[in-house]
Amino acid sequence: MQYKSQAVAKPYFIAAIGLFVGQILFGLIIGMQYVVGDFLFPEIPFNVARMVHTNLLIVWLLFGFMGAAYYLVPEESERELVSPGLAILMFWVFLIAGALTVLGYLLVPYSGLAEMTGNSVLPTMGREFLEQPTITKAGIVVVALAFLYNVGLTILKGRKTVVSLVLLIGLAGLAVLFLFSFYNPDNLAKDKFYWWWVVHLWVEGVWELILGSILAFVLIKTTGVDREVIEKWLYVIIAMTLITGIIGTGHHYYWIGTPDYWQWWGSIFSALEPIPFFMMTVFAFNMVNRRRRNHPNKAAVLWALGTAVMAFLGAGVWGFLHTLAPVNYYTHGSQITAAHGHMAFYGAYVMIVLTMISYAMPMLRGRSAANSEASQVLEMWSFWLMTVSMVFITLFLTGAGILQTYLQRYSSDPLPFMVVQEKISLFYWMREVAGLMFLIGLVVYVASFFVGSRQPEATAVVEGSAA
Amino acid sequence: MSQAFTKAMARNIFYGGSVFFMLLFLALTFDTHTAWPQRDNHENLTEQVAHGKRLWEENNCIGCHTLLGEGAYFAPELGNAFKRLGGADGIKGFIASRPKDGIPGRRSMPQFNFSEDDLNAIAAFLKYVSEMNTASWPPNIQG
Amino acid sequence: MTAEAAIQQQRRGLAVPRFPPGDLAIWIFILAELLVFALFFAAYAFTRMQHIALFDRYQAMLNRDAALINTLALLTASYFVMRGVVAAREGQGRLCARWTWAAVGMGALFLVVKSSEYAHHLHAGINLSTNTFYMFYLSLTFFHFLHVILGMVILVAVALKAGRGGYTPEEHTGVETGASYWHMVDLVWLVLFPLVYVMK
Amino acid sequence: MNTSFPTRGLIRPCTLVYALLIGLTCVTWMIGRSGVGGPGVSLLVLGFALLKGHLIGDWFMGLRDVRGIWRWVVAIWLLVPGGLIALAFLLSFRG
Repeated sequence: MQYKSQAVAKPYFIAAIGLFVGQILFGLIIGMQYVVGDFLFPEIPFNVARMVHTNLLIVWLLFGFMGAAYYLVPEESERELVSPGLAILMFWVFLIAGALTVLGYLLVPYSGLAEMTGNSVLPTMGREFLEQPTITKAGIVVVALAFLYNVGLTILKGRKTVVSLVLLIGLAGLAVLFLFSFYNPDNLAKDKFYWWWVVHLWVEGVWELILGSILAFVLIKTTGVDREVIEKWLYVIIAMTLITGIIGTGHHYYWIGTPDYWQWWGSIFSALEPIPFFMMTVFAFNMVNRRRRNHPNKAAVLWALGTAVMAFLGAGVWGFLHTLAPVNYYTHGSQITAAHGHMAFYGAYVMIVLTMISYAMPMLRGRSAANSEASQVLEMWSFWLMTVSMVFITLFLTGAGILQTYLQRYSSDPLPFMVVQEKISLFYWMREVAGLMFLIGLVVYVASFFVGSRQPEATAVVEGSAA
Repeated sequence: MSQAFTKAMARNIFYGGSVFFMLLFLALTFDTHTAWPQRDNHENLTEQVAHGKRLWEENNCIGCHTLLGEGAYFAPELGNAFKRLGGADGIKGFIASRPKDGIPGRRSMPQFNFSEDDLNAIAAFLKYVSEMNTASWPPNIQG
Repeated sequence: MTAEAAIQQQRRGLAVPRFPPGDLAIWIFILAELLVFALFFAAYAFTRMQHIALFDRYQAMLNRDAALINTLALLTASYFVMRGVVAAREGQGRLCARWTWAAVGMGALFLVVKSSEYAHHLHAGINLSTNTFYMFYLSLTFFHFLHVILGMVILVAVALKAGRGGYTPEEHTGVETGASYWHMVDLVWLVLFPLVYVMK
Repeated sequence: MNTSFPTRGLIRPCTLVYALLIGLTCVTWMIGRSGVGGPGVSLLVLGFALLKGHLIGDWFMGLRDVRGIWRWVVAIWLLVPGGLIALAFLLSFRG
């Protein structure tokens, strides 16, 4: 750790991992409710548990992004953060607001929460992923602004690198696009249209900039490849991301009351969305192959490569699978969507945050470059457990989705939704088992922070001038 | 003639390309706004429908159901529920008759204790949604 | 010297270059754009199969004379741009600037003619939702129209720098980069013109 | 330095290419104006377009002087959508 203020990243990362555990537990609850319908009913109905599952995901990824930024920006800018105190203050504000919101979800009926928080003044609640009370949304904006001020000023006052500029553009875009969550017209077509400006332009737009810049940072640090080369490719990849992804929003505008031409524009551009992910995979492997040194933190390199592969599979391949309008006509809003969502979020965003944590945490905990051998071995075990489990979750949901699509939408004698759900319950059982495997992987991951912390640091093999 | 692949040009393409496609996206957004009146069923967007949408939101219906394919995939699609359940009475009857403790072993919809006005508003909202021009999605009545 | 620089130097020594003129980054962009247009063209052709009568009927209502002028304008612009590259190669910066400005003028002519066509359509109440033919016609030509504007912006930047003496016979990659992009804009139109205006 | 563009002489080869491009364009336009259609005419017009595109790639973009895959990048681009367009038109005449 080169700068003292990088230490503020640590609580962000710890909170991220804690909330990640919560997200997975609630995921297992709703996975169980898929097969045992009355599980925990009426104490924790499905809608509440799912809301906790998805909202925790978003919040912990945001914690991860912020932690990553606080770690990365001082090092790139070659100066201390403008205000480490503000970063810590915002950490607590965000954590407490997040915790209160989740408690609100769990303890109060949702309509009661809406009433308590004055949703009628500015109604923004009750839309997928944006279920937070309006007041929480306002809190998110405040936290985001303080964060942007802190990070932005540090970047502007210090050395400006491509990595930090791209990160800043991504984070600023994240904040600006979130403002559309306050726009909730009565006209459902307009509501849905602009809802995607938050959701799609986040995950298939500005978040990919954040992903790209974190990945580039970790690759620069762990491979020793010339910064010029990595930054050049970073620009090209994110250029392709936005070129395809912005109009690619159209793949959400097929069936929500928007004009028919979106079927063409959306299909054509989103068919190209896998390209930047593919470039990212090629790029990551290329850089690691051209490495000038072997970094002792092998786990971090594994996470980085894993991100590149899984993001391509989950976001690229599974996205392409159902993005063309004639296919999407049958698969829209089925378990195919769920399959894609799981692997894309895990591969692109969960894994990039874990990559950054894996890289930074040893230094934040006083190591010079890497954890002990024992700790890394455990961490790599958790990598494979979680990643393979996620592959199976995705495959089972895809199987469920194909059957559902056929039975409910495509066959000559379409069956009702609930009848179909019962017919495909075997897939949901297998998904739940894979989910339990994932939880085991997560437990191993958490354990890796406590194992071997007294043992000496791992050193790089052979040309080990590293660290 | 030297072959170059420069960071400066990669940067220009990132900024230029992004701005270009953002402007194109805004142009298509503008056109979408002009095309909406023909297909968004706004002429039936009454106070009652707006009230129904608010109830839809404040009870987190999207947490189980999909509406025009978006939401959770736990419970049936509701974009065409007005037609599938046979109109307002079918919808009101279904919502009002949910048992408080659910149906043993099965996915159950909570009992929301809606007033008659609320039930009418929800039905009106679902009627309004079912009359939007959604390029004939969903493919059939099962949603 | 980095390994990459060494390789690049080696490349310069070769008589036949391995890469096209201009910055490789623009070629990645060009490939992406060409891919989008290719998909659009194929989509047009295969959709037309299902609506032949409709497509033929509305295609006949397009203004082919305007399209001819536009094709000639783009071809001429491309020719001018190419002459500008030759001038830059010979170290004649001012001449390069003049050729490039002339190309910008041709691009402007294209914009004027195409805009008058759009004005005509607008007046007739035609838009993207009128029918499938107009959806494709307007999407394709408007998408290309924006590319002409972008190409002109790039050419203006090149012309300004050339006029300032910013290029030398040794280093004029910028001219070639801008030229390559412009030729791509021309190339796309060369397929678009017969496909949308003539073939039936 | 690339010397493939002769700078002396009466008419540059690229100027001849330009004249050819203009000529082919005018023929295409006349076909469009005459209102004739059908498989032969359509494919002829398409062929002109692909030829023109190839000339642009070779002479204007300068791909003639490049070796390797980039030499053919425009040609491939022309042939793939060109082939698909040809296929679609041929099928539509059959049906």
